[in-house]
Amino acid sequence: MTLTLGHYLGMSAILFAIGLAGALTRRNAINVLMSIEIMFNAGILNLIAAWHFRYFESLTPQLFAVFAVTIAAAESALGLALVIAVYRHYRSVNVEEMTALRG
Amino acid sequence: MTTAFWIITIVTLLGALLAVTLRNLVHCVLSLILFFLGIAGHYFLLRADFFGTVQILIYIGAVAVLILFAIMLTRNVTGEEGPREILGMKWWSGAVIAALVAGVLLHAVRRDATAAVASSAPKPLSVADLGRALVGDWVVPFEGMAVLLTAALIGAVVIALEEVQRRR
Amino acid sequence: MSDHAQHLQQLAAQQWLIPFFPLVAAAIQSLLPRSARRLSATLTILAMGMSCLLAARAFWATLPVGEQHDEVARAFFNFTWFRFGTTALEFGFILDPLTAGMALMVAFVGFWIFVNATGYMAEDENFTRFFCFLSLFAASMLGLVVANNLLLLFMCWELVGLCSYLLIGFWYFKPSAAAAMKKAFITTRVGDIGFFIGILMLYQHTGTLTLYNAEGTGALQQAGSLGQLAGWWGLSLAGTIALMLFIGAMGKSAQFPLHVWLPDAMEGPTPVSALIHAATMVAAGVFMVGRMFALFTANAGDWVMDFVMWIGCITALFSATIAVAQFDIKRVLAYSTCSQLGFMMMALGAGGLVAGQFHLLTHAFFKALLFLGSGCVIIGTHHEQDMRRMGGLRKYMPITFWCYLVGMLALAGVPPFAGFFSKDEILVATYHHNKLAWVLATAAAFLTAFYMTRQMFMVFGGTWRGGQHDAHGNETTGHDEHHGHAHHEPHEVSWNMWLPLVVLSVFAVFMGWLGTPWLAGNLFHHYLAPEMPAPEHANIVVVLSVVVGAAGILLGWLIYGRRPMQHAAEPDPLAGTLGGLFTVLNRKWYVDELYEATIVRATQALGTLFRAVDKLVVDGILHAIAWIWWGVSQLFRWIGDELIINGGFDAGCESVRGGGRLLARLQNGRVQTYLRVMALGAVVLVAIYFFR
Amino acid sequence: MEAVYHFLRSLRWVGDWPQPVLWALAFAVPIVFVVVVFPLIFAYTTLVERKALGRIQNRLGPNRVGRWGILQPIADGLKLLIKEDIVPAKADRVVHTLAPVIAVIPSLMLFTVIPVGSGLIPVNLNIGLLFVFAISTGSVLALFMGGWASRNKFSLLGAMRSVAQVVSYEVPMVLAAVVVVMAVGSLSTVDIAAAQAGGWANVTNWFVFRPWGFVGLVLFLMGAMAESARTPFDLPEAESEIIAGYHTEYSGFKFALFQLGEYLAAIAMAGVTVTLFLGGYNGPGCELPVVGKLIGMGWFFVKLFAMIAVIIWIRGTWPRIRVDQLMAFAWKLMLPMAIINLIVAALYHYIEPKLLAWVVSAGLLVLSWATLSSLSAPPHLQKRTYRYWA
Amino acid sequence: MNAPILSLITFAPFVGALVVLALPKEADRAIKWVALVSSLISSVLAVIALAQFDPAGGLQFVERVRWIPALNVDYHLGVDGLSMGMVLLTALITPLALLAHWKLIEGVKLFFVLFLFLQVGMFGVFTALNFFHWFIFWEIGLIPMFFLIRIWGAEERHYASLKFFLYTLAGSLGMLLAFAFIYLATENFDFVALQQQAASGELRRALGVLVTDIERVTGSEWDVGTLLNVMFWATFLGFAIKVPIWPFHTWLPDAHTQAPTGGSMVLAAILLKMGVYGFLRIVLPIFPDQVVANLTPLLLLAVASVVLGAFAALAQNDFKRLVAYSSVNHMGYAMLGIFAAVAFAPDVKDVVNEKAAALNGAILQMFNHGISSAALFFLVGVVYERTHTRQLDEYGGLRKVLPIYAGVLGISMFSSLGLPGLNGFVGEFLVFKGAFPVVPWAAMLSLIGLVVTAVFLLQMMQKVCFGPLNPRWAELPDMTGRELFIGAVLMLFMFGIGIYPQPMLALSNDAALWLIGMFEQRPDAVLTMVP
Repeated sequence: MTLTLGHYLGMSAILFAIGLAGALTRRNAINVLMSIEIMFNAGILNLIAAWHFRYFESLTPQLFAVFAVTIAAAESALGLALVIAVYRHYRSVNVEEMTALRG
Repeated sequence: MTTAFWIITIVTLLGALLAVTLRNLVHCVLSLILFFLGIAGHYFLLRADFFGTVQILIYIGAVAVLILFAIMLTRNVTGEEGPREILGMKWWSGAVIAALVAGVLLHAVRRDATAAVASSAPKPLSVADLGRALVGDWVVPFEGMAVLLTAALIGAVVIALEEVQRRR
Repeated sequence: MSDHAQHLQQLAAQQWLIPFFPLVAAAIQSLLPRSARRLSATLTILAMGMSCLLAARAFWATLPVGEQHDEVARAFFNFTWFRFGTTALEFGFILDPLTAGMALMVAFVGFWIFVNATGYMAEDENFTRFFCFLSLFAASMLGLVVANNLLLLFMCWELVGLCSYLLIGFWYFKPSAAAAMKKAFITTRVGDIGFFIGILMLYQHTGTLTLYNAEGTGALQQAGSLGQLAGWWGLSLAGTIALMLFIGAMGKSAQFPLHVWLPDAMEGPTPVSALIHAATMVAAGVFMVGRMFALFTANAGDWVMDFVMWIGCITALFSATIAVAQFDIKRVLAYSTCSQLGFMMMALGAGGLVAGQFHLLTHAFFKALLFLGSGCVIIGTHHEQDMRRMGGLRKYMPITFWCYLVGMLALAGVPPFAGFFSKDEILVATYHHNKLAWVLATAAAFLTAFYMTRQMFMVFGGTWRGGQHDAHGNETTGHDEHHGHAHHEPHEVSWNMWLPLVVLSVFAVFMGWLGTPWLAGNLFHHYLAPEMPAPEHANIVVVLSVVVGAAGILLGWLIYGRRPMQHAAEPDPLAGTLGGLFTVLNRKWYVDELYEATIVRATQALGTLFRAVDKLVVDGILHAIAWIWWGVSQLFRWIGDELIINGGFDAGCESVRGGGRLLARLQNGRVQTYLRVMALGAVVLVAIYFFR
Repeated sequence: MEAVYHFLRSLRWVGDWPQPVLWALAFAVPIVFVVVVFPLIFAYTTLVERKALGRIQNRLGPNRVGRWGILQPIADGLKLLIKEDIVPAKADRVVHTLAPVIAVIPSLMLFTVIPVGSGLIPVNLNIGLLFVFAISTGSVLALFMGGWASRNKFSLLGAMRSVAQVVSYEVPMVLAAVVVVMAVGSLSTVDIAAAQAGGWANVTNWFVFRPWGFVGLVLFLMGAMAESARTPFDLPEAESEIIAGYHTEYSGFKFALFQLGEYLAAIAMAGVTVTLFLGGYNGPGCELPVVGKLIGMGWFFVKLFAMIAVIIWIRGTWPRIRVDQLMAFAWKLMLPMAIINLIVAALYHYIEPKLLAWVVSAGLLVLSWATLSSLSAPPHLQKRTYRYWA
Repeated sequence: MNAPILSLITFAPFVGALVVLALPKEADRAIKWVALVSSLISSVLAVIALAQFDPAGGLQFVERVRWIPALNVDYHLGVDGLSMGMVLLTALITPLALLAHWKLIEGVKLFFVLFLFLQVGMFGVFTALNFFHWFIFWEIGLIPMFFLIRIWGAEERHYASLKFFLYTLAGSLGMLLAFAFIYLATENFDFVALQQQAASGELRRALGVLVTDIERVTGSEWDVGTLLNVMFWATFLGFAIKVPIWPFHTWLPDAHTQAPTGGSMVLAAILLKMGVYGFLRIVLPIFPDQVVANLTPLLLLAVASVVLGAFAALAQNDFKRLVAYSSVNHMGYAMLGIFAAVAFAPDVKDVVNEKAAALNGAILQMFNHGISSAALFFLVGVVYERTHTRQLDEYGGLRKVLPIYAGVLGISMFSSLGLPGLNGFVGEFLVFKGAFPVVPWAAMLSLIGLVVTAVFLLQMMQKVCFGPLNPRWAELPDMTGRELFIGAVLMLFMFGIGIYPQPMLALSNDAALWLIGMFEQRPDAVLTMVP
């Protein structure tokens, strides 16, 4: 069967879901960040797939992807830095315990 | 072409799943790296080799290492985590929601006509015109990215550094 | 104007000099430090001497010798004090026989009293202050005498009251002295209110207070017209004013209802008593009545003259009775002054202006003599004032004894002495006026003679009873004189104390002849009030008075002279005979207690009442208002805030808080919850998008 | 790889085989070349290194095995193959075994983009240089996995240090390479190499002769040596401090693989240096039509060996530097130098008379090097203070 | 000198206050000297003004500046016979009060600033001719006094200062309301203008117009007569509290007992006079008919304050309360004088001079009481500083220890008693001379007050100076040079006015005649209203 954008979209949807599941269920902050990283990649994959299948003549998706990747990288860097800082303060990275900003 | 797609998809999905479900944190990271490789593979498959390399360079090179560092710094050297620590309190609700989202997205994909487009083997994009575009009409977001990255750099340093000063 | 009148006018213009000298002396002394004793004494005496000379000069000019012997020599000098509205208030000085005589008497007697005072106060540390007050007193007395304006007279009148206040309270550390000075001032002040009303009425109706002025519009000159106008209580206007003025005089001259302060005034040093409470101040009342005599006699129909007479008579008799039962040497003399003043007032009341004034003059001399004598006795016996602990002083103090004897005889009315003639004149005047008053007066004369002899014998007769505690052991008043040497013998006083005695006794003897009708038809009458008809003579009165005087002396000798008291603790022989009455008399008919119980207690009560009114009623109302105000605000707070606003508001808040709490549970700080909610939200949106 | 494919098609007796077969063959040739040639070079590099170190330290290197110790590498290889492969008890078996594999793969992959000759490049990626850097990060991963998996404090610490070192030096290295990319305008290694052709005997055009080129070379070389933990920067395996760093717990074949990976990385980096700065296969006579390719390949290998010699030479002479000096040197000296170099290179391109440009850029670079070194150099090497002495 | 001398006088202390504010807190000496100098400047200016003051000239040194055009309010200053005396009194007493606090230690800066503000307020009140800024100064006078009592007062100062403040404030509110009505009716606040309008009946007509408007708007039934009456009583209340007149006087004893020496000196000497001056300047000219109509109750109140004040004083055992009540008593005389001056008594011979005597007497009484009460309060302060007690019973025989003090106290006491030869007598005599023919019953009753005044003052004298020496005070230091100087200055005035009051009377005579004249030729219509 020929490869269609649908495949990629489906695949990235599944990846996204897995990432979301990870983010929601895992207790360890780093796991959560990893899951978020997965969701990010699913998104960017989508972009490139879209570029590849429909909009290959324009540069925008690629550029968009570049920017997305940069942001993802920056976000994860900061996320981890935060986790480290929180860890120093809380002595644990268990997401459920980080409830200081409670309402 | 499609078989490569499926192999790589399986690898990616496996990586993602393992990353989410493994108990040992470091194993999760490694499976994550596998996942990243899978994604890079997809990029190469989609003829976006620049992105492939970028994916490898950034994710595997930087992010994965970063996560490993994070793990090391959070004293969880062994990476061991009991079942109790792995899953959150109401983990099942998370899984259900994820499934729901997946269902909705897949449904959307299925309904979307454009999704049926087949691959059209576009010529690989040259990095040069990407570069020219970046500093051409996309210079503002580019500079924005520069600022974002510097800010992130400084932020990360400050957050991490702060602890050192206080301890002394 | 004849040159004599011009001379008189010139003298009148210089009348103000007489009070001026003592005033200056007083001013200087008030600034002197305590140590300048000698300087202040000389200053005072010099000043008094000067004013005495001036008074004599003025007196000489008014003597009815030479060609104008028949009309009254009167000259006055008026000047404006201050202007208000369109009119002005004038002050003035007058020179006429009454003023001249009085001024000379005051100056002369004052002079000698000052001399005595230097001795009496020798060892007192506030010497300068004493003499300052004395000269201030002299100045104000002389001012009073020479005043031609009723207001100036009133001002000096009050100043004199002030000086008596200061002098009575000279030994202020004695509580009794402090109380006495206050009492004196307040009682005289009560009298002065009447005086003040009189002045106001006079001012209102005559438009001026100047007694005599060139245009003849002076207050006294309008007395006649005032007589016609209707006043209060059935009296003519002049009568009412006269009555009011007399009330002032009663206060000052210690007449019956207002006499209480005089005996207590004895707290002051004896020269003070002599000067103020014998010779001058108390006489001011009589002088003032004499001065305003025109008002008193303006309307024959007024009963004011009788009123004066009766007051005088009652005072005379009443105080004479008290004097009999007194033990303190000075209190006896004080009451005798009271009764003599009663006599003078009675004389004036009876129309005998001349008799009254003459008695005033003579009384001044011999009463001053007696007081100074008692002063010498007190100093001699080292501040012993209780007669029961004296006795036998004849041997120790011969000069004092003889002068005292002269004074006593003059007072008792023994013929050759001054007292006899002046008292006789009064009795005659009273006899013509009102027989009953005359009888009472004679009785008073008898009592006077009696208590004077009693005093003579108790003080000078018998043996020295000093140094023993008297019957009931209470410590006598005055200095704490137990200087350790209880049995110290009394001694004669120094020269500067007994010399004035001698001088005064000389006058006490010869003064009488001036006013006697027998010698050239009462020279004094001719001098003072030539225009008034000389009283026809009543020999029976004279004879009776001599008999009465002799009887008094005899009775005194009988009781006290024959068997003089041996021991201080012995009861007074008279007490035995009179029994309860004696103590009543001794206790001054309980008048003080009466006043205390009534008026003083009443004022205090009123005071507390009005203070209570202030505190409770007014403040009460105030606090009530404040409380109501607070209550209203509370009410509003309670209804307004509690029920409506707070209630409604709280309910509202509650619901909001409830919602808030619900949401808060969602906001539990766990990142994953947020993520779940977001995801759900997205799903729902997309579902909507699809299945819309 | 296309060139090989075309070459094969041009061979008569092979040319007409079915296209997939040819295609596969075309694939196979470079792979075999890479997998065979460079490991061999590795083997002998170890030998040469030990001999050269010996000479430098005035002693003979291994000369027992074979004529001049020629067979020493094979002996070592055999020894390692036979030795018992110990896996620490608590080690994480999977990761422990996987680590050496991952160490080797990236090193090998590096060679795919190095143009051995003109047209002779296993895979001509137009983002070649980027691929190099991407892959080199892979080695970082291996280090870490090795260190962590062996559950040994020292190895973990060693791994951490080496990772930190690699990451810190990667940045200046990339920037140094970027200078070349900027000059050439393309990421592909083939273009870079081609750009250095020409000039007098194909030499003067090498980038190394340009001021920014020379500085680039020095920085890139230092970066590369840090990358593969060579001498001045071989802190991770510093015997005196933490035994053998991340591969302490490895023995036998896994250790060999690690060594292989390390050395291959070093060689690959040398190759890249050659391509970037020393004109790759360019050399006198390489432009000749057919034989030029061979001459080019020859020049390439000559330069490669020269670079390896330099590396070994440096290993012999330079002392090991301390961790903080290491870090400071990277961030305070190399990074700013690289950036300045970048700027100067840009300046160089815009100044018209090349000679003037050369002089100006040279002056600037010398000046900046002087200031930076004076700034970052520690005031003076403090005497070591020992705690117990205080 | 045509310079705006009145404004200079009023605001010289204000400038002084600012300078003091600028000084550092610790520079006690500097603060005190600056305050004293600035206060003295205004005094000197007042004396200069006096030198040029021509008594017969009616309003002098008039300054009129457009201030708030919208409200038709202008800054209108002027001095005539009535207020000149008061300006002099303020100029004399305030420096002395400042001098009395020369040895103050705590809170020096604030104290002197407040005092200078107080002086500004006082000058303002006496020189103002426009209700607007008159009222402002009236309140300015209040506030520093409140703080003086509250901070430097004795034990229950809070109660006293609050009571003082609220009481006076409440009173002045009524007055403010009345003037609001007047403003609504006549569109202007100026006393002079209002006085003319009141005299010509124009004020009544304008109020009539206002009433009709109000009726039209609110539909309620209003009557001009009652409105005027209510306004009169409201203004009366404002001033009655300040004077104080009998029922409204309870704040005075409390305020005095708690106020510091200088404060109570100024309070008694000047603040009370503001009330009486208020009658002269505002109530009489603007509500002539109402005053005449309600004369009997007014007289009754005046007599009440004389008699009841005296009796209440008799029963006091606190030195300062006694003197405070004596102030109530003396102010009663002044009010008696004023009301007598406006009473309607056609049958009295030469009534104009009688009334002139009464009014002059009242004005002189204000001045005299200022002098004698300031002296008495100062002396109370002197003894309080030494013995820290104000209970009369605890004193005794101080004369032995403090001879000079006893002398000064004696003279001040007699001056306040009204002994002839001192200033008190002249004022009282004139008041009684004027009041007696015009309102005999009131004068007679007040005479009782005269006696009782003598009684309680002598009682005080006896308790304090005479009698046995209380051993506790055996070694009290006598009056210092500074204190004696203050006493001497006041005594100088006592003797001066006592002996030759002509200059003082000349000052107020013409103004008094003018005021009386205004009442004499009332149009007959009004006269019929007399009950």
